[in-house]
Amino acid sequence: MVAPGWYMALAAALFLVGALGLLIRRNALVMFMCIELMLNAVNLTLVAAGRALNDINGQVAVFFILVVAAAEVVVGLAIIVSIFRLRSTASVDELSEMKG
Amino acid sequence: MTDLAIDLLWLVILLPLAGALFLHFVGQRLPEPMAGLLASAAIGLSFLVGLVGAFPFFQGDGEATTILLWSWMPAIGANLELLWDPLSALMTLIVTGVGFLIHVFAIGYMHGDERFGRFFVNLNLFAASMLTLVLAGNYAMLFLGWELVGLCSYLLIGFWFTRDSAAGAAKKAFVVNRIGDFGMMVALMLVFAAFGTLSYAGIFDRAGEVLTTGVATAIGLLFLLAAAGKSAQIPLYVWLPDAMEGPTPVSALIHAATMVTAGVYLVARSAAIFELSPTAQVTVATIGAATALWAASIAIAQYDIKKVLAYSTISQLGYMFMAVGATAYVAGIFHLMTHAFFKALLFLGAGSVIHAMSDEQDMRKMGGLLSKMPVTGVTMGIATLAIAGVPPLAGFWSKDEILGSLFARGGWYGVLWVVGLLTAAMTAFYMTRQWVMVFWGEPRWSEDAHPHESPGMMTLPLIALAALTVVGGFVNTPFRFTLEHFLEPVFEGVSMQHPPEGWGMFALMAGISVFAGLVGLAAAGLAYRRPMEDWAEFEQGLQPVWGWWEQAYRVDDFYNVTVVQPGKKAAEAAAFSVDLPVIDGAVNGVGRLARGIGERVRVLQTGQVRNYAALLFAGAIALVVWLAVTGA
Amino acid sequence: MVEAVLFVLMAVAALTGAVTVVLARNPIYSAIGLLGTLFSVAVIYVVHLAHLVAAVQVIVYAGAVLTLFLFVIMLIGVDKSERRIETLPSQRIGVGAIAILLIAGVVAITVFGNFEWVPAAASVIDLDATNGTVAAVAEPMFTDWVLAFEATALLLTIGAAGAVALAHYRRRN
Amino acid sequence: MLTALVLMPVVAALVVLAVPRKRHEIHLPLGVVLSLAPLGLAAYLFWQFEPVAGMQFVVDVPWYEPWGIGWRLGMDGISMPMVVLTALLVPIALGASTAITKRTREFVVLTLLLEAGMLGAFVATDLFLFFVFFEAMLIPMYFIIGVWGSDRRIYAAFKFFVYTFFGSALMLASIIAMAVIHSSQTGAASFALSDLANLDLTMGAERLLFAAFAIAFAVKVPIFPLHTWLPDAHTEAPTAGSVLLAGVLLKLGTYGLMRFNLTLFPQASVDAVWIMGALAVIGVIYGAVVAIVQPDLKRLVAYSSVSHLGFIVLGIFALTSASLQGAVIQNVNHGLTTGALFLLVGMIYDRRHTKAIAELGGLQKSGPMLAGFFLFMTFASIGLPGLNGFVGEFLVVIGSFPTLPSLAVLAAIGVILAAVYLLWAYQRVFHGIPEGENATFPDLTPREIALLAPLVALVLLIGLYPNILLDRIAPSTEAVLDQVQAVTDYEVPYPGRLVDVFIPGEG
Repeated sequence: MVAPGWYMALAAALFLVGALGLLIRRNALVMFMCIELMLNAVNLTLVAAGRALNDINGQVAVFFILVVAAAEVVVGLAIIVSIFRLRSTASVDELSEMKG
Repeated sequence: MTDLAIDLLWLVILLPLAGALFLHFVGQRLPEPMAGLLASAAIGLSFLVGLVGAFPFFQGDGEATTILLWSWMPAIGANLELLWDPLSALMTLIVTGVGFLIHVFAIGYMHGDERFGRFFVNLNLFAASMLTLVLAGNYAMLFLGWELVGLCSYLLIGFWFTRDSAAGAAKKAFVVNRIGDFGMMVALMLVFAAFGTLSYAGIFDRAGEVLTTGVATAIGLLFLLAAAGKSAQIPLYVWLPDAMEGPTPVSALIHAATMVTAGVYLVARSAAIFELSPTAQVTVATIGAATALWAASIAIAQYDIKKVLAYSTISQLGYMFMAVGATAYVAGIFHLMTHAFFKALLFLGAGSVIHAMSDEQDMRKMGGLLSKMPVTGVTMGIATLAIAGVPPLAGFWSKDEILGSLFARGGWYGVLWVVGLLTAAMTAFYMTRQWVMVFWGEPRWSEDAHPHESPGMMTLPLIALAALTVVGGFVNTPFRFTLEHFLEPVFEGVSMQHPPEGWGMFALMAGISVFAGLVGLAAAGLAYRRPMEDWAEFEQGLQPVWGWWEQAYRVDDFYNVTVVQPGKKAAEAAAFSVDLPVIDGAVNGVGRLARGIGERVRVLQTGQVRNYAALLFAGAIALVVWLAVTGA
Repeated sequence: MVEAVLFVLMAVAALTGAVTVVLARNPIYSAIGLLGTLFSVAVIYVVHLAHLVAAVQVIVYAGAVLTLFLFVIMLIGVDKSERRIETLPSQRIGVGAIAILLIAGVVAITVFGNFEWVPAAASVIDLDATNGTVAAVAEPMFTDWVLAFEATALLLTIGAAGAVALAHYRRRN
Repeated sequence: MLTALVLMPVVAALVVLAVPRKRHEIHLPLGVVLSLAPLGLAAYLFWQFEPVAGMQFVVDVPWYEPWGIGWRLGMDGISMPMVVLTALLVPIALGASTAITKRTREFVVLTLLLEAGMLGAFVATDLFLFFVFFEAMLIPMYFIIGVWGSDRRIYAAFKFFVYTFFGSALMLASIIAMAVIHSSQTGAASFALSDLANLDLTMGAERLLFAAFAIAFAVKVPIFPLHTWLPDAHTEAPTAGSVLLAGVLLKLGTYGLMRFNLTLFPQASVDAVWIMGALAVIGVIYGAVVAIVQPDLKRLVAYSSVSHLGFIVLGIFALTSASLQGAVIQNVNHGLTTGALFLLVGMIYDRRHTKAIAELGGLQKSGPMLAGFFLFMTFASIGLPGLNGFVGEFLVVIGSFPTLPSLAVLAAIGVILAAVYLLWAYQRVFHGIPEGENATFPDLTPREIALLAPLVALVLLIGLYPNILLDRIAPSTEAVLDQVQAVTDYEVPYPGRLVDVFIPGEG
């Protein structure tokens, strides 16, 4: 029987990789995927904790996170597509008109 | 009849005030002499009311009454109330009497001036405020009159305001008076703090047990400062010579007869307070003596006919201060009265000379006018003799009584007596010098000048004043001290200084003072009879001293350098190098600081999404660490 | 025992997927890497008897979201590889530092950590089979969390409408 | 009754708002006529006002019960003079703004709203309500300066608003603190002045609250270091703005000090007598000295206000009968004289379009009437006896001697400086021979004389017969003094109290 701590550790690692990816990569799409990774990591911790505490709500929460993730991806990609049409680049660095 | 007059006493003030208001609103459109006549009638009437009201005091059985008009500032015991006692009665008669004559003279003198009506408004307003001062029943009302008189002198000195020198002189007069008023205000603070009220009734009879000598001295000295401001004594006399910018009747009324005597009246009225502090009395007397000598020396070297009289007034006022300083109150008031007569006469005479010489004031362009202006010449001659102290004229009796009192008091006052004598000689000298330069010797007029005797309207007052100068002296001769008995009730609580008793001493005193007068008289007469060149080099002979005297020891420049310029620089410093940059700067600084911080924070908005992500992440980590550490 | 083996396998798979997502030069490869991670996580859900979640994970996530990603990558053109130069030098250093810090943290926790955060970690209660089924999950969702449920529904509709509005290509002449 | 007084200007504003924008010629006259109504009511209230301590015409309607905020109004000897002054100055100020051409409707509406705010602030006896009116006044004033001012108006308006706002923020904090303390001590929260007056505060709390209130009012008065907004606000404001700003808004600070600082924090006030007195006297001297060299006539009058209000603050914190009465009556006097001076400067500006003293000269020759009025008001402002300035300043100076002797003497110096800067300005502007445009200087029109006449009459009336106001003020100021003496161990030194002042009549 694997202790839930391990699953937590795995989730933490996944989250870490996702975060670093987000900071390093410049392509908007890849950044999105990294965000998905981070969300998955969170889901994993929730499910592991749910099982450890024998509480079903862990899994219910996962659903809500899924919904949010889906909505976020949809809107994000729409934005990227429209920006791409204007700028023909997906690299985040050029898109800095919102400079303070 | 008399108690009716006393009940209607407030008419004395109301009449000239009503005259002033009426002329102000209606008078402008009146044909020329009407306004003058109306004004003179107003002050003449108030003289009559005062005269009738004063009858009981003449018979010696009247007693001081207080007439309450309405309560003004009850919180400090200040009501608009009139105090009618021999002293205020005498002062009222002098002010209204001499004032009336000067009003009449002014009708002639101001002939043709386009602001004729306006002049008489101010003149009547002045009379009203001087009467308020004299009749006041408490120090607050006295202060009311005190400042209103200053206002009227400001208006009248600056009457021909288009002349910058006149405007400047008016401002200077008011500001210097204001410095004196500051002294008065502080004195009144002390009085209120000590007595809890400013009303005479509440002060004089309780002065003894309430005041310590220290406080009394302080009040006395502050009153002296106020009096110095108003009566042009040593520190604050600089405004009077400049006040000659005003029309001559103004100089006669305000700067000779009435306003400048307010200081003497103040000291006399507050005798009960001065009684408690010998030091204050000595200071008053010393300041008086110093001023007398100082002004007399300057007067000797003046060429402007009015300047000589101005410095002479300052000198004579010094005499009065010597008298009241030596507690010879009656002698001081007596000299005040006689001085009002002959100094007003001198000024009006000078006015008629100037009028005749079409506004020429430099004596070096006059001479030999006696033949052209006999009445003016004779009347001014009488006045000159009077002021020089030649017996039987008024000046002799009053000045002799002062000198006698000083001598009798002995000690330091003896020194002042010597100064008094010296000043008497100098007075005789410069007055005779003036008379001789103007009326005697060969004429030195410029071609277009054609002097003629002034019209009746002007010479009549001269004659009247000359008569008063001759008769005035007998009011208080050592044989029948009528004025003494007249003023008795006012000063009964206070010790008074009298000249030495007995015939022998009187003869000795009179002899010495007359001798001093004659010496001065003769010297000036001999020196200035000869043609101009002779006495010109006589004056050069005394050159270093003569130069100082002529420029009045350059006191004005001294004040300018020590007070006016630094004051202006301090003001400019305060306004332009402190107020604007420092305080205003501090306020704007706060604004700039906020913008500065905003500037720096803006750098963080790089527009790079990944920076924001990094910041976000760093924040998250910090939060987690903090939670872990605090074990929340 | 099987669970341990499965856990190790799945962990390795997930991590390699994650790393490929981050380091792949070509977005397609990172998409595939993400797919790998998703599947391995789904397996773990099954291990945790969270069958519904696993199913949804695979269908919604892998199916819908990932295909959407691939679709957009294709639309944008796969050969848009990023230029190698790093525009924000400071970014790299910063991230490197954070990375080291975090790894150290995770390692420290797993090795020393006694998981006092997870109170009942020690005793692993055996979930009964029905737990992960649809009914067990649905029951709390429609009772306690109904408000959240409706909110997410609203969120989705707005997301959809928004996406259409954003991407609508008005033919400008 | 008081509610009607406060709401009347608001109704008037609405009526003026109803008038269409393009009918310029109607707005101003209508505004003046409508503002006469509050004046009439204020005069009636003045006539009805009995000279006795305590609040009269009290209105007490609960507004928001849980926090104890009520529509509480009341008027006593300290606020009554200010209400009458406000009601008087507004029609005069409106009457004097014929030079305003753009957006006259908004101008009249804003002025009327300003009047409502001012009246409200003076009669509010509920701290929260007072704060509402205190802030409500700022907005119209900001626009009046900001929109209709002269060249640097935006800067001046902004500075004025933020400066005062900063002060009042402090006050709001302390008002709320008071309410909270009150609720903790007595269960129910309340903002009523009467309730908050008998709170027992710890020494530290009382000092802190006193300081907060004092700073808020010091900005308004203004007291020495916080005065730099005044010259800018005055120079840039239009005539009506300056008249109301100087005539009424500044007095709110002194009124506030008296109404709130003295009654709510007696012990702290007694301790602060020296500090506030010293600041006041610095204000007197500094204001006067700086005024001497001001190149601009309006700035000169503005700095003179700083100097005159220093007297009022000295009077308040000297805590004697005479000085308190002097302070209250000087509030009114300063309103009249400085209001009139600003009117006159406005009239000069309307004719010559310049406020710089250097460009003016010899106006007495070409405009004797205006010169006459200006001289009259200059002397009233200097404090010439017989006019109103003297009554106030003399009472303050003489009254504050028993408690603050050295400060009273220093304040008396202000009297000299006042003469210096005002007369020097008068000489440069009016004396001498007019040349160039000064020569063709048109004299006063009957309209302008009609505006100045009531002020001149009042100045003379208060100068010669101040009892018409002093009788009504005295009971209230005595009440304040009694309250201070009752609560603290402060003993007013000997001649300070009215009762032991020697009245000759009764011996």
